[in-house]
Formats: sequence, structure tokens, C-alpha cells
Amino acid sequence: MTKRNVILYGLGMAVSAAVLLAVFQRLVQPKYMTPPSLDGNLIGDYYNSGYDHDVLFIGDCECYENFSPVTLWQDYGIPCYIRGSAQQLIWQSYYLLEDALRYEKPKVAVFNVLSMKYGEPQKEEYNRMSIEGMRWSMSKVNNIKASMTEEESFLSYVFPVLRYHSGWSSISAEDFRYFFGVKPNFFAGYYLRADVKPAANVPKGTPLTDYTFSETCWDYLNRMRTLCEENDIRLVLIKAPSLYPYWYPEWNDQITDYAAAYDLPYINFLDEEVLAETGIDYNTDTYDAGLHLNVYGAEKLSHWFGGYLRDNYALPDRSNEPLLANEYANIAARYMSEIEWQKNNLTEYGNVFGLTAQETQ
Amino acid sequence: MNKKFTSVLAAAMLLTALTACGTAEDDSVAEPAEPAAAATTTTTAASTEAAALETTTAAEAESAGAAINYDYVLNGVTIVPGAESEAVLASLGTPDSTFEAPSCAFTGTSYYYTYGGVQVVTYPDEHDQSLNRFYEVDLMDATVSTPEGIKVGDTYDALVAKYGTPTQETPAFAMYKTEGKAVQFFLEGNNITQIVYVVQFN
Amino acid sequence: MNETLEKVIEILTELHEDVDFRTRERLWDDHILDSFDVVTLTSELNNEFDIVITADRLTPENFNSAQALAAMVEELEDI
Amino acid sequence: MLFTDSAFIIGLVLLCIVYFVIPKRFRWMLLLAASLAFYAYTGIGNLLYIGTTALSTYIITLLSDGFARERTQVLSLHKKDWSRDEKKAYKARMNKRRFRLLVLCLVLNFGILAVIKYGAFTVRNVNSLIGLFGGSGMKVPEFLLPMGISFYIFQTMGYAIDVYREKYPAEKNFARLLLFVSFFPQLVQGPISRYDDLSKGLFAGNGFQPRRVLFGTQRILWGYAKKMVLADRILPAVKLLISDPEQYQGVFVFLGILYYTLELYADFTGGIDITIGIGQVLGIPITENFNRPFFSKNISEYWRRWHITLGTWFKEYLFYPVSVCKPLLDLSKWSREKFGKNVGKYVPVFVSSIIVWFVTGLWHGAAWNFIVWGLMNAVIILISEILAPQYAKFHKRFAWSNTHAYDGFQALRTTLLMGFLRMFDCYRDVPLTFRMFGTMFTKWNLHVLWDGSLMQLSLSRADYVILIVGALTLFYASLRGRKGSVRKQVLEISPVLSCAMTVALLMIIVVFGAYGLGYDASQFIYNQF
Repeated sequence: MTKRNVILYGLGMAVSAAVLLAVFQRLVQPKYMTPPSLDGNLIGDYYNSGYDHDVLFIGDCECYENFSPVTLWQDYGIPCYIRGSAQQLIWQSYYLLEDALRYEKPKVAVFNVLSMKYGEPQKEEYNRMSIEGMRWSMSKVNNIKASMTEEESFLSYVFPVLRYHSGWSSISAEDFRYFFGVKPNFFAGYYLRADVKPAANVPKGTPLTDYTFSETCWDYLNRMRTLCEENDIRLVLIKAPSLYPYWYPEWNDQITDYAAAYDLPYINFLDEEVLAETGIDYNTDTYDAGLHLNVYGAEKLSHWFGGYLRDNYALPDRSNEPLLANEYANIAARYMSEIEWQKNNLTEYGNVFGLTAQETQ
Repeated sequence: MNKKFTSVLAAAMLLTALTACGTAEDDSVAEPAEPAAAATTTTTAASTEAAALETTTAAEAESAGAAINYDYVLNGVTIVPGAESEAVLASLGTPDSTFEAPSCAFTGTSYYYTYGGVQVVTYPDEHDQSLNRFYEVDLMDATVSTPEGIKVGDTYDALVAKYGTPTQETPAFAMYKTEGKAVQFFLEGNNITQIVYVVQFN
Repeated sequence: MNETLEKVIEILTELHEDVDFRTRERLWDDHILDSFDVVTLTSELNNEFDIVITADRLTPENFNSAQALAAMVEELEDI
Repeated sequence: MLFTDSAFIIGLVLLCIVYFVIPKRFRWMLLLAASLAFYAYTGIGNLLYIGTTALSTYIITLLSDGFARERTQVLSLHKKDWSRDEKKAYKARMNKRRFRLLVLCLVLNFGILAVIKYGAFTVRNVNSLIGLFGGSGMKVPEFLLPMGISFYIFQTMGYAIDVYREKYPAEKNFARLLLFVSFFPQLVQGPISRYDDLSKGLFAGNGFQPRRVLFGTQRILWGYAKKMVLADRILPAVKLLISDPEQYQGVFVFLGILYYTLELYADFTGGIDITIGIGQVLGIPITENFNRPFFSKNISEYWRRWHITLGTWFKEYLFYPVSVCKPLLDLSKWSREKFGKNVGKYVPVFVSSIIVWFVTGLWHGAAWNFIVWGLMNAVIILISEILAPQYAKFHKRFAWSNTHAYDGFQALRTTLLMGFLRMFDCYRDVPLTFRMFGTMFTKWNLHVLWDGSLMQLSLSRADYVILIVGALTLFYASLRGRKGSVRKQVLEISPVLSCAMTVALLMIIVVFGAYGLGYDASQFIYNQF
């Protein structure tokens, strides 16, 4: 066994092991391509964008299901992107913003304050969906450390195979079809739904014994504010017009006081006057009885909000810039066909994804 | 030459044996412990499994002397916060209204049912999403009252007279707590505005 | 030397009459002498030759044949 | 700290790389640093215990060696002018002093072990004894048991006794002795090595030999595969089967025994494979602790093939010394006179066996079920030894009893017997164990095997397939292993095949291993050792 052979065999083993592990890892990693849970690919999608946005939204499903960047672009020529993910916690929003700043510098950052109610890590699945799509950077490392529940390990984020390996017995055709990459399901971060389910008897929140937000949340809100100041980005706090989970007045007051204290704009879309101005009607503009807006509601909300942003932050109409125009034209095209596709499915199958009866079980 | 050595050792061992009597005093904890491997540092006393969250149905004698009922009886059906909801909901008949709140992207939905002035809320079991448990029961108006006869609108003094000193209280609410659940009376000034039976996760 | 050997063989024969200890080898390895015999043998040898056979002496080399046993006894006698 | 902790695995890989990079003479120091870091990771306080054991043994063995040298010098000095009796008296005096040193060392270290590991157990028993007479018991002390204390104390005491017996000179360099005591792979599951065997490889600082490192790596992977693919997968089922004695009776008890036998074999031999594999990679030969135990045809043979180093330790340092100590020899003489030659010869060995197995049981854990487990082993062994002549006659008379089939039957019988004995570990309660053993014959629920309840034991169909295939592979590997190391045979076929096998093992661990979320590494199986 000459020295050369030893190195040869050693390298051979190392390389083949690495390749096999990488392939297996890609196979067992969830692809999030079967509706209704498509939200897993939201974060990764951002890296396909042109990194030239004037407005960046960060927050949970109240962001990525209630605002439509296509409307903001078509009506006002404002390029924006929604870096949203399922139950995105406040520190995850902070690190996603920090991560985005490595690629671009938006003029305005919009943060939905609902996640202030979660003081500590909630669920492993949501952490995975909010973090795994990120490219590796210190932001991702800090995001993992801040989000991990006790049973999770940092190593299983570096090597997802350590987490998903037991899925070997449920590898399906989808894992092979999307092995090299997933099909874009979102429109600059917007999750489109074209169906309608009027809001009815949405419960009023029962009183709580403790309305205070946790220290961690205040700390990250301050860090988000200072990050925006340092990069001279205007931070806008909003509460999206989702009727559930209930947005307690006591919470709202704390955010209003905070905004006033730091001279930040805070728009509570649940407020009657603002809601009236947006023209949102919960009988036609929501697809799940008031939890999230459908595409019609999102367009109304985005139209109003676009006007607000243009007037308050003098955001120019950049619809003539060729690169941006092309990028958003593609998105708009997909956007239109998606609406058509969902409408047809609605008439044919009674659900937007065209799932047959037994698939919906 | 090594005459005393083994007898000293053997005697020491036998001594420990003589002091013992037959009863196996170790609480039988189902941890197989053959010479499989060395452990990390665990206490020598056999480590018992943490007692699972048991919902005690019998009302315990709380600080209030008279037994407080932490489960609400609606149309003759007892609702125990934290317990499985399927069977109980069936026996309650059709609710006046229902509201479903699916979590962002996954299965597991919270359900809100109203029966007259009472609202019943369920939550998905942590491990088995298809299984639902009672989260809380809210008495929203004066048409309904607690088994002890307190209802929305009554005064704080009437409450304390019936329930005794609360386990925890602030100007905004008075709470009576027991293992795994609690009854909360929300106050405005001296009157009760809402009553909530809610599960307490430790 | 042979006087000790004779005595050793006599004691061994007491344990197992049917074995010719003069020629028989591998007493330990072939389990001719089981653990009971080893203890009895040690007790007898200690008393007979006023020696003390310590635990580390209980090895196949010392117990595989009468000759080996005799050699061990001789060695222990002049310690 | 478990073998399956990621910190251990990463640390191990780094250690192996650095080990072969630094100059040879620093390598044993690296091992010492790694061992102390490993031990500190399990709790800084533990370093105190292991340090005391190492230091006390170091000082006492040096003193003892000193007296031995002095004795030989004085004796050679006075070779001529002292009479035989004077020499004998002087030698006796010196050895008495050395013996007292040894006893001091043993009492100190076994004392530590007794207090920490058995303190609570003893006090509880004393309390229950006092309780019999109406007194109120003392407070039961609570100790955090340092990891592997039973292993390293037994290993070090073996060293102390060997030095007393002047098998080899005492180690002069304290750091080297500390490494022998705290060599990290052995702290998890043993084996209990002898100083002269281990020290050669430990301090040699061996070169990077590709073949040896390849075999070592393969053995480590083989150990991890057994542990993570088989043992950790079946463990939840074992725990379930014994967690509710009321629900799981009859056939379930038998299933519990089978599952636990596979689990324990895979886990324990897996751990030892990892330990010996690490040694092999670093060029440090470590004694084997298993030799195809389930091929043994009777209990005493089983204990020469399972946890070999513990068995040899007890034989050399407890069974023989007790058997030939004065009281036992007098007992032997008295009993032979009283009951005649044939019966009398059994008595002393009976007593020493009971003592040794009592201590073996106690070593496994501070609970009555272990002690009863040990004593039952003793009873079975003694019976089979007493009936040995009858067995011999039986084998002579019936030719078929010497066939392979009969050997197979005996092996199966021994495996099942040991499985039944291990029930004491599972139920950890003596009366309950006997009751559950009884239910196997009273409660007939064979339907359980095909009515799908096997699927309710937290094992899916896929799990069962893996477990069965795994068990068959283990069996096949054992068979092939009889003709020498399987890894050598594969390498002889072709180096590419050997490399492919290595990568395959790694993939099997990563893909089929029972680890990570949903499978918390079998933390609860490890007892306090």
C-alpha cells in the first residue's frame, strides 16, 4: 500500500461519502411543494430577486398574505419585497432584515408588530421554515441560536440531514422532481389566494392576566430601530388587518406609545377609519373568514399603503427603469396566470389548488 | 502473606449485605440498567419520571374553605380545561356559532364555539394534531353564572364572600388557581366584566 | 526434588484416583483439575509443606503437571 | 457524555488528526489532555474524584515499590551473615508493611466508591432495618455519581494489586499514571484494562499506519452502526414493554426479553467496538471485552465471553485471593473432614463464588435486583459445575449430543437463560420480576404476535425490517468472524471493496440511525457506573 494509494483511497472515500450524503440530504429535505403548506420556500425565494427594492416587508403571514408587491409596482412604480415566513418571530424578522442589508439598502422597512406577542421560541417546524432558506451568514447563525427550542441542535441546521434523515422511508416523486430546485410559488414574497370565505363570528379576545410583552421582544424591536437608523432606512410599524389572533387594545397602546416615543409611524389597519379608507370588506376580501386577506383584499390594502408610502417618503415612480420593469413584468405575468388558474380550480374542484376530494383529507 | 487482605474486603462487603433486609425499597423505574455503559452524572437515587400533568377533576379545598369548582358545567355537561374535547362537544349539541382558526401553515386548528352567553375554545394537542383539548370557557354576559352562583356584573365583594381570597389578584382581575387550571374574574372598578375558566400550562 | 514430587503426586491421586499424575500433562488447561480441586490442592499443599500459595501463583504454568507443582512448592519453601 | 453526543464525535475526529500531526513524544500528553477535557465536560467536580484515586494510588504504589527495592537490597547485603529465619522474618516484616499500604489504598478508593455509589442504598436499607425496630431512619445522602467511576476505580485497584504482587514496577511519572486511569474511551463503558497491556500502546506514540487506521475507523463505524441503528431504535420499545407491567404481560414479557437482549448486545458491544476502534486508530491495543457471547453453551462459558475484562478482574483480584486465603483454606480442610472428600470440596468454592457474585451484582448497580441477579448467576454456575461429571457422561452416551445442532440448542438455551436473568435489570424490582416471569406461563396472549399490537410498540414496519436485517447481519458477521477479522478478509478481497464498505457503514448510520429529533439519544439506558 504505497503512500500514493493511501491518499487516493482516502480521498476516494471522503469524496464519495460527501457526495452520497449531499444527495441524500437534498432528497429528504422538505420541498414544500404540495399545497396547502407551500410557505417553506418563502425565505429562499428572496435570493432570486434583483435586490433593488425601495420597500422591504418583514413579518409573519400577516405580511406575506395581506400585501401584494405587484399592485405597489403597477399602481405606484414602487419596487418592494416581502421577507415573510410562517409565524416569523421578531428576532427572526430582525436577522432577515440584517441579512437583506448584505445585498441591498431599501428606503423603507415595514414590520408587522403581531409577533411581539411571542417571547420565546415556539415550534421547531416554524423555525425551520423561517431560517433554513437563508444563505449562510452571521445573521443566519445568530438567528438559529436565538430561535432554537431545547430539543434542537445547531449542528442539525448546518447539516439538515441530521434532522430529516428519518424521512428516508417517505421519499416521494416530489423529492426527485424538485431535487435541483423548487418552482417559484410566490410573487415577490406574496402568497396569493383567490378564494373567498366571508368573516363570521370572529371571537373577541378573552381578557388576559398579563399584557406585557417580553423583554426579548422589546430588545429586538430596539435593535431593529437602531439598525434602520444606522442604515438610514425609515422603519414603519404596522398591524395588518387580520382579525385573528385578536390584537388586544392593551398591546396596541404599548406599540403606539413606543412609536410616539421614537417618532416612528405606526398604522393599525384594524382601526375603523384606516380600515374604511382602505375599503376592505371582510365579506369579499378574505379567504379564511378574516384571518388573512385574499388577493382582492391585498390589492386594496396595497393600493392604499402605496399611496401612503409615496406621499410620506417621496418614493419615486420607477416603473420606467428597464431592469425593474422586466423583473416585475415577469412576476405580474405569473401573478395573473396564478389568479386565473386558482379561479378555474375554484369553479372546477371547489378549491384553489385543484385538489380532488380525497386529496383534501 | 495476604491473609487479612481478602477477609477485610469480604467482611466489608458482607457487612453491607447484613444491614439490608429483603424489601426492595427502590421505586421500580422502568430504566433498563444492565452494564450497558457509564452514565453521565445522574443522582444515585433512581431518577423517577417527572409526574405527567394530571387534571384533577375533584375540586380541592383551596384557600377559600368552600370547595371551588374549576370545571364549568354547561347544560349538565362538565367541561374540564385541558381534557380532550371531542366527546364532550358532541354531547353539547350544535353550538350557536363556530369559528376555526388554523395556525399559519400547518394542521392543528383552534376552534371557538358559542352556546348562548358561553364561549368554549379548544386547542390542538401538542403531540397529536388531530386531537383537540379544551383551552378555556368564557362566561361573557349575565345570562350565565358559575356553579357557585357568581355572574358577570356581580361585585368583587360578592365574589370574595363566595370564593374567598384569590390566589392572585390585581385591580384588573382576581384569579383562583389549582393544578393545571384556573378561574379568572376580570374586573372594572368593583364589578366583574368577564369570567374565564382556563387551562394553566406549568 | 523427587521426594516433594512423590508427596505432590500422592495428594493429587487422592483427588482423582483414575488419573496417572506421573505422566499426565495439561491438568489445568484440560480441566482435569476443576476449581474445587485447585482450592483443595492449595489447602493440602500449604499444610503439607508449610508454605503459602498466593493467588497470583494460581496459573496454568504452575498447575499443569505434578512436576510444575513440585517446582512451585520447592520455590515457595525457601522464600 | 455519550458516544453519540455530537461534541464527542467532533472532539474525537479533531483528536485523531492532531494526534498524528504532533511529534510522537507529545502524543500521550495529548491523550491525557483529551481525557481530562472529556472528563471535565461531564462535570468539573468529577476531576476531583478521579484525581484523588490516581494520586493516592500513585503515592502508595511508589512507596510500596520503594520498600520492595529496599528489601531486596538489604537481603542481598546480608546474604551471608543473616540466618534463614532472620531473612524470613525481615522479609515478612517488609511485606507486611507493603500489604498494609495496599489495604490503605484499597479501603480509601473502594471507600469512595462505596460512599458515592452505595451510600444512598446502604442508608436506605439501614433505615428500613431501623424502621423494623420502630426507629426513624437517617437522611438518605444524594451524590452526583461521576461518570465511569466503577470502571476506573477497578482498573486502578487492579494496577495497585499488580504492583503489590511485583508483576511490574510502579509508574514513576504521575501524568502517565493519570492517563492510564483516565483514558477517555474507557470511561464510558470500559473495558477494564491491565496496566502492562495498555501502557505499551498508550505511551508509545504510534505512527500513522494506513491499514491499522482503516481497520480502526471501520470498527468505530461498526460500533456506531450497532448503537445508533439497532440499539437506539429498539430501545423505546423495550422501555415501553417494561414501563407498564400491568398492560404488557405474557408474550409481551418474552418480547421484552428478546428486544432487550438485542438492544443490550448492540449497545454494549457497539460501545466497546467504538472504544477498541479508537484505540486501534491511535495504535493503542485495548483488550477485547466480548467474544461472540451468544455462541456459549453454558453460563460459565458465557461469562468468559461477555464483559470479559470484568470477569477476569473479579477472578484475578477477588475470586482467587478469596479462595486461597487462610479462612477459606481452613474451611476447606474442615469441610472435607466433616462431609468427606467429595462433598467437602464444594463448600469453600461455594462460599467464594457467592461472595464474588454478590460483589459483581453490586457493581452493576446499587439496588437489590442487581444483587439477586448476581447471586442467581452464582447458583446456576455452581450447579452446572457440580453436575459437570453427569453432563460428561450424558455427552459420552448420546452421540447426537455432540452435533452442531445440539451446540445450537445449548447456545439458544444459554442466551434465553441470560435473557431471563436480565429481567432483573428491566423491572428493577425483585418480586415484580418473578411475578412477570410467571405471567409468561400463565397469561396466554399469543394472539398479540399477529393482531397488530407489535406495531403499537413505537416500532413501524420499516423499523422491524431494519432490526431484523441488522440482527441477521450481526449474526452473519459473528459467523464470518470466527475465521479471523472480517475487515482483514474484506481487505484481502480488494481495497476498493473495503473502502466501499467503510462509506456504506457511514451512510447506514446517517440514514438509518435513530438519532436527532424524535429519537433522543438513549440517555436513560445508562446506569450510574
